[in-house]
Amino acid sequence: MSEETKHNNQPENTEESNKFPKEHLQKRTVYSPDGEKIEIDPLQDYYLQDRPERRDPRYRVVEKFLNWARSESLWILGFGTGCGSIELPPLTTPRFDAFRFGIAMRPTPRQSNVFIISGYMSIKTLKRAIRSYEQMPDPKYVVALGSCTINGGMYFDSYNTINRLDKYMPVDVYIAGCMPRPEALIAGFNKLKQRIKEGRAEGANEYVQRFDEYKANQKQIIKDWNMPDYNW
Amino acid sequence: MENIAAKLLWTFLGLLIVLNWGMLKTSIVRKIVARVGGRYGIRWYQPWINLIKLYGTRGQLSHGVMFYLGPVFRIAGGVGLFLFMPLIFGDPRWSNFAFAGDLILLLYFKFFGMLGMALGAGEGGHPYSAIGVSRGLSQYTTVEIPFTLGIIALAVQYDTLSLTEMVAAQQGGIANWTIVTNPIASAALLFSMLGIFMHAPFDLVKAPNEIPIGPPTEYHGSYLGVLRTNAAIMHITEAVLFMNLLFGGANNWIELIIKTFLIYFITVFIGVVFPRFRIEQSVRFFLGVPLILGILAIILIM
Amino acid sequence: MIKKLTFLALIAGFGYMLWTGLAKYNAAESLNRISSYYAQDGLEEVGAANLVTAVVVTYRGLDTLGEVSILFLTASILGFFLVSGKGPKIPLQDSSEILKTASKLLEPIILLFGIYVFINGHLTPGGGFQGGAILASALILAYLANPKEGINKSIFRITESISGVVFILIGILGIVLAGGFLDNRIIPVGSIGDLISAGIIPIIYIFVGMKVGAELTSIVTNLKHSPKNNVE
Amino acid sequence: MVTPIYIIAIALGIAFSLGFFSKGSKGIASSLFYLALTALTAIAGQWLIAFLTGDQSTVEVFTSGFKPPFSISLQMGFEEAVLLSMINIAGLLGAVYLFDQFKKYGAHLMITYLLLIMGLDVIVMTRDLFNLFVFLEIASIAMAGMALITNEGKSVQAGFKYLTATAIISAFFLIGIIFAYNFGDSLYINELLMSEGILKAGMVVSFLIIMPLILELKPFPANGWGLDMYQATHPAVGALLSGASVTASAYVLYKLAPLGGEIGYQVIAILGLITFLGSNLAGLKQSHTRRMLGYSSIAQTGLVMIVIGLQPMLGEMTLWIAFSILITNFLAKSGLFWLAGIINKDELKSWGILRKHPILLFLFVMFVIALSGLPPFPAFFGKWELIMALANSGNAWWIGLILLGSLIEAVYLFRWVGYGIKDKSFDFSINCSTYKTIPIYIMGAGLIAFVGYYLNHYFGDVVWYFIPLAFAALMFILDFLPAKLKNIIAIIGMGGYAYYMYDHFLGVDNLRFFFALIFIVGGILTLIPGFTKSGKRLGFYPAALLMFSGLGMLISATDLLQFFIAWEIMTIGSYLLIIRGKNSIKHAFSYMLFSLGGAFTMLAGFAFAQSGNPGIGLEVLSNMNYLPGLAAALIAIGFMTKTASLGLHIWLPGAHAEAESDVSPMVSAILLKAGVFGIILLFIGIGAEAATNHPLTYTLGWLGALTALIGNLGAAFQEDAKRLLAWSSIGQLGYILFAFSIMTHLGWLAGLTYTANHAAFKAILFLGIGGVVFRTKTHNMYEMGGLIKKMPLTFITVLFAIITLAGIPPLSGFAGKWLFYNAVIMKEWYLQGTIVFFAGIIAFLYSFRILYAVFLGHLKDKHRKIKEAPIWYLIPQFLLMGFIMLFSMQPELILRPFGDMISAYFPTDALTWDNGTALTSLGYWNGFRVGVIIFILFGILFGWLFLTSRKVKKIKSFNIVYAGEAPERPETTHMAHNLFAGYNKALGFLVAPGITNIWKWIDESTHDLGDFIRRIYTGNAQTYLVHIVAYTVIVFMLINFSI
Amino acid sequence: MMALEHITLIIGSSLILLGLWGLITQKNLIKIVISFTLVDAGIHILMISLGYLKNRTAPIVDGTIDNAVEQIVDPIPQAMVLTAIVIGLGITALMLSFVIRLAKDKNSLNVSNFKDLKW
Repeated sequence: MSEETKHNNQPENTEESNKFPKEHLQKRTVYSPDGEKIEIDPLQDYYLQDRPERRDPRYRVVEKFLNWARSESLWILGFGTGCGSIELPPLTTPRFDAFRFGIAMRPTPRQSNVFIISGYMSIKTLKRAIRSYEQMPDPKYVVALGSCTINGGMYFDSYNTINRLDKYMPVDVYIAGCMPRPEALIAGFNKLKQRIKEGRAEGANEYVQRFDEYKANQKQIIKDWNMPDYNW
Repeated sequence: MENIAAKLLWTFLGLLIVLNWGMLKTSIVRKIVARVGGRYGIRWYQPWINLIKLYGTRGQLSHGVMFYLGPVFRIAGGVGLFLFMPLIFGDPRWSNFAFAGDLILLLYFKFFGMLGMALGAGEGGHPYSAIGVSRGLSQYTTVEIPFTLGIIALAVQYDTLSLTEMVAAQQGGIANWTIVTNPIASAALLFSMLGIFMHAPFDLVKAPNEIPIGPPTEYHGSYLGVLRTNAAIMHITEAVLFMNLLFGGANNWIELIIKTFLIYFITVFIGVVFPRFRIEQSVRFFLGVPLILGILAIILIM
Repeated sequence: MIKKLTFLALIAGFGYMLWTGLAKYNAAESLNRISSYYAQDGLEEVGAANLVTAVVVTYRGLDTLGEVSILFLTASILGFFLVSGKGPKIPLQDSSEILKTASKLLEPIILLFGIYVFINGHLTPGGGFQGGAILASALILAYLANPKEGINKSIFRITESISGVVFILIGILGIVLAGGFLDNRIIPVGSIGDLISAGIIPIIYIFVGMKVGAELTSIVTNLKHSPKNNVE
Repeated sequence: MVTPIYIIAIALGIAFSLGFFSKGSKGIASSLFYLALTALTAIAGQWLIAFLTGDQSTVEVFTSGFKPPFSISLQMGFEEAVLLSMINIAGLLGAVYLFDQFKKYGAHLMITYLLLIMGLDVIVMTRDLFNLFVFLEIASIAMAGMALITNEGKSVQAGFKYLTATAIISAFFLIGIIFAYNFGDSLYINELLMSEGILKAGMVVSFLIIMPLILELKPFPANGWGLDMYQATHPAVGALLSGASVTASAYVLYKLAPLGGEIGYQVIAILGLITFLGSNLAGLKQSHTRRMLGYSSIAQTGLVMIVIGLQPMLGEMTLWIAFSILITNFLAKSGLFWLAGIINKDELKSWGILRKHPILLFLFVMFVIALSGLPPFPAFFGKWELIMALANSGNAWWIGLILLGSLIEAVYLFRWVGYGIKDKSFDFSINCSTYKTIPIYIMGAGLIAFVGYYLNHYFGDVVWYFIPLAFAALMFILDFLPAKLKNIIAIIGMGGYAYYMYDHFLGVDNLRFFFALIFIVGGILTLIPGFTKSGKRLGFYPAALLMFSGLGMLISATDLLQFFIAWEIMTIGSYLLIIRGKNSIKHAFSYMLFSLGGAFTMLAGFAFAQSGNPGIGLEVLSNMNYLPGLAAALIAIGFMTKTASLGLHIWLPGAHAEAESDVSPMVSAILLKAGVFGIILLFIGIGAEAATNHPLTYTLGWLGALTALIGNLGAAFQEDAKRLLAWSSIGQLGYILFAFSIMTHLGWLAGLTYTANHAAFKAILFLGIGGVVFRTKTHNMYEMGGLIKKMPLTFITVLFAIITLAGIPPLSGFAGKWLFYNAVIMKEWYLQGTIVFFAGIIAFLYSFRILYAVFLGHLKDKHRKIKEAPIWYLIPQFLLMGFIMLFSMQPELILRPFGDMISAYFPTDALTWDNGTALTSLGYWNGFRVGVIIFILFGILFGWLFLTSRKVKKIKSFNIVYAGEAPERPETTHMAHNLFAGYNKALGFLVAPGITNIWKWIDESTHDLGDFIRRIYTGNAQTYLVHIVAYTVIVFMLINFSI
Repeated sequence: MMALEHITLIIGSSLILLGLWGLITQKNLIKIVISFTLVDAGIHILMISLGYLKNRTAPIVDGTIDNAVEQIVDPIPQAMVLTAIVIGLGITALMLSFVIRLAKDKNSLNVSNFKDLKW
């Protein structure tokens, strides 16, 4: 990196960036091989800045059929945030065998349609959770596990833990308990299936509709907001 | 013209059968594995549901043209392989387009899908995709050696490169099957089959947990649907290839279904028994015993 | 020690080599073809009583020209080489009184003797080279006697040049007037034994004598004079 | 006619009279001096012209009016006239060059100089032994005197060493003369040579005559004194030593060599060989320019000694060969020494300054090439005749050793050329006075004139053959024009050449026509990107056209000599092209060494092949009598250095990768095919019948297979895009070699298909990647990435090329693979075939890598505004892509003519066509149908995906799932470096640089040997005297006890 | 019985060998030059003695000699010696001048001190 580039990499004089400097997200100037000067704004250049789009359901019958298929093929993105993460693996054991309900684990948000928040959610984790949630393709569903996601549970007065998950993303099913057992989980999945089949699980579209509201909530609690508003 | 239309129709029918048989085979295998583990296992129609769900995904993202075309290449490779593969011996309706090329064509056409897929995954830009591709290609290079040695041995044995003629030569009872007449070449081919199906212990390419399912990390929705469709077709087609090479081909669909299932089940069986190889281990493995078997097969026919 | 032994072996080897040649040597009983020719016909053809002179100046005149050139060459090289050298200046000392006195006495005699030797070169032992060397010894004696006295080099140089050019011209005259380059018969041979005989030989020898004298002197003076005046 | 005696008279007369003008009148003195030199030259020249034009017969000049043996006589024959002209021209030009020194030192120096030239003249002419001694002394004294021009300690030391050494040598000579006179009763050389007395007296007499003459030629190792002269004296003196003095001494040796009889000749030849090898070895490590030139001069002298010594074997060719070597050494060395004087720096690297003086640089390169004995310079013809004659008399060892020595010489010479062309580390400027440059120009012009003379002499009846060469020469002259204009001229010229090829070979010899198509049309296509360059692009077009003309001449060559000349011209041209790259100095050097090594082995092979045949037409390859196996192997090795087969491949990656963007496709796609062409010619020569089970083809088959494996494996592990392609070329050439080695109809068909395909796709790849490199200014793939969005067209062509490379149906690469398998199975080369197949799969590794790392993945910050590759890069790519598509869809159209070509040699119709389907006895393949099926299928499936995927949103580079995190920078996210780490772990040991290390070891140990050898030059004058005495004694003892 | 010519031959050869020995062993530059002159002298003696004929006189024809062919020794070696001496003289002078120059440079006469050029 040339001397000049370094110089130009100094943070912008905005309050935000001064507070949470993250070098690779700051604007920088580089020179093309031909010596042309290029201004890089990583957030603009490397991330799509578009707002999310609402994706309406199709015709009724078709959508119903598809919803049935979706409900019978729940691919989980397990986000092991809290103690709930220990309750997920038993689902695949012979005792509970969630496979028979069409439930399977997927390792990547892109291929999952159920997002499980398994327990208390610290603010730091929330950012990652939002990013993962936004990266899942429509339609997507959120299952919140345990009391902590409902009202903060035993962490209700913690300085770094959120109290209500649905302030930050639309939740389809809450499963109460501290911690809920796998049976409760399966019950929760059944509830979710029911919701999907009824066509009520349009959380993704709700998120789009109330996007500004959600974002405001998110940004209010996440101080070092250094990503685009919507993570495609 | 009628001829072509009929041909297309039969081929399409064959494709449908193979596709659905591939789906069914998946669920049967999963079920068997689950039962071995004491579980109930997935429902038999689960693969179709998954497929419908994937095709019904609402929002799709694309990283670029090549990303979009990757699955198309992949499935073109799979379906193409199917098209050039004679299915049922002695029945021109089910011999597909095998008249366009011989075994060598099949050997090389497999790469069409692989390369396209690798490129599509590459444009996805996910580092894990690249790692997966790198592992896949690395493993594949060595898998192909015993495979080629075996194929050459068979080509010499039957003095032809035409798959149809090879099947023809194996007619007349189990005693005429290659697996009996040329056990060493068959062993080499079966070893390489393990690598071709990429089941455990050779499934590091997909490595579901460390590099989320390898190359298709970024693929979702219809893309994934296309890939899964292809997987169903591919597995059966490849099994048909081995069936034609080693197990006397098939005279009717029932025979084909049974044989392909058994062939596929070999790999499943081995897969549940053995743990996973690291990539350099699998590369070395295929340069070990399978290679020696292959060379032995060649030496025996020389 | 080993080195010395090796050298000794080398010398022994060389000795052996010489011996293999000399062992075959038998003193000849008579002159060979060429020298008998010289002895028989040389007298008439060249007219020099001293056959060696006849051979040196006429038959092998080109060699003589060569050797004159070598002296001339050496003098020239010293002329541009030593005079331009650097180094400590050696202070010149006055010569002893004996040398000074003796040189004054001897110089004319030596000069005269030298002239005698080269003028009679075709008759008696001696010749241009010998005479020239004697001349030079006189001049060098004078120089040694008075080292501080400058010597006028240009005299020597011009003597050299004139003698050389004349030698060449005589040679060319040989082509024009007689049988070939350096042929002595451009003037009548005369009768053997006379001072003025043997064609042009005496004249050549006079110039050779002058030339050799001048050259030897200038060589020695150059050697001596080295640290002085640099060229340019 | 002016008698040559006037040479002496004028020189001496003027020299003597110069004494008049010591200080005052320098003007007159120097005019007289130059007049004298001119007169000498005129006299010599007049005799030369008389001998050349009329039927002037040899004249003997008597001195003092008596006939020899009674007086001294001079002889003026044709040889003498030639040598005198050389010496006097060297003298005159040297004097011009020394103008400032004469001004400084005045008459004394002029005298010395004049006497030196005169002395050398007489040495050549005299027929009297003692006279010879006298004038040898004059010459050596004058030479020692000349050493003093640079009046400093070193040169004085050198002069002293020279003087003592020559004095002792003359003393030996004098002893010899006494003996000779005593036993031979004469001093007249003509009589002595026939004297019986000398024979009777034993060996010592002739030994003492010949040995000092050999010593005068500074034989290795008794030559430290000579080397110091070269190093420390004024360069002009070096030029005289090397040009004039050696010439004269060599001729004397030639004159007197018959004295020694049979044994004498042998001894001279062996001592010459030792000198040639030893001196070249010692020169290897030299970094002082003039000392290195000295080593080279001495080596050349050794070569001349060899020629003189081999006279009984060479017969009437001796003089011609010796002259060829001498004249080249004379012209080139003089020029080089003078150039060294202009540069006036000791280090080889300082020659980089010549970059600022293109004409001098041109001359420099030409001189060095001439010195290395490459065509079309005279020394080459000398060496050619020498080696042919040696082969005809069955002296394989001599050939090997002479070529080895030549190769070693080329090592240091071309290292030097590399510095001259490329090194930029100079920090001084040079002063090119006219009087210093003019002599160099004259020598250069002389060299060119001799090239013309020799070409006319050898090829007077086939002048047309050299028309392309003339065109390349024209480009040298037109080099001042702007690059674009030159490009047009070059393309037009090549077009004309292509038409010529079309006219002459289509239908007559389709195989040749096919290669002409690759060479010439390929050349035109790769020239097109040249339009992107602005400015003059000095040196590019001459080099490129030199290469292409060499390639073209290869095709139209009808005999071995023409073929070899074309080969070397191509090599020189490509060397000059490759060295233009930014960091290519080292790689161009190794390219040149391997090429020369290959060429020399080929030369030896040719020599063996033609031995015992009436002519040297190419048909001798099918009728090899002398060591046929070895000959074929040597020729094959020669070709295989060009195709970079395993073991000889290490030059290729660097050379191809570091060349300029548009040079890489030329050398990779086109140039390599020259080796293939050669191998085909060789195989055709061996003949289909004979070769079927020939051990050579079997070996080559294995070698080809292994080359393919190692080449492709090497490619998989490269980080540098162009290097990757270069390694891939190694692998692909391995396939081709293998395919041709199969020696069946199908094998050759596969080989030709590979050849055509490789030419097309490698050109596309190098052009495509070249375009990328042109834009990104880097070769490293991990520094690229994501360029598909910026260079979509390039991506498409590269993708097509890669699919072809990998042999994936439906593109034409598969045609080659399919034919290949059929051929392999029919030939029963299963194991080799499997290795090649393995190699083919490894090709996927690098195919993917180059596509992925360059075009896919993440776009780097600094490439965000990059443009598509220039249109001039794209045009040829799309044209070639068109060819590939045609070939893919209508393989019959192309494979059928291939089959017809091969039918002349392998008349089996192993491949039949049935309505577009290719049929062999094993299998079948219908390219058109496969293509159609795949394209339709692809369309349908694309439609399927299009239907099922809704509302596709285009997202940006970092919108990837990253375990809840976000990627930081494209550099850290683009997974491209060490992509095949696991594979490397498993199989990387196969491409560990073992072969490179072997060559490195050879290189280093040769250099160490050279370094060890040159330690004998301790710098001590006395040691040198010991050397002389020891040399004499030891040689004497050896002869004495071996008789 | 050792004849005159044999004695001179031995003397000449010995001088040559002695000179050579000096040339390759003596370190002093002046001594090296002297050794060279020794070699030279030896060669001259060798020349003369090889041209000697028994019981004959110098090749100068005066009244006392009537049949020169029978009575004189070979004049040619003598002429050659004359030339050789002068040449030797020239070389010696030049060598000495080099020695002077070298000595001035390094203030030494040891030949091993002048090894600025090597390899």
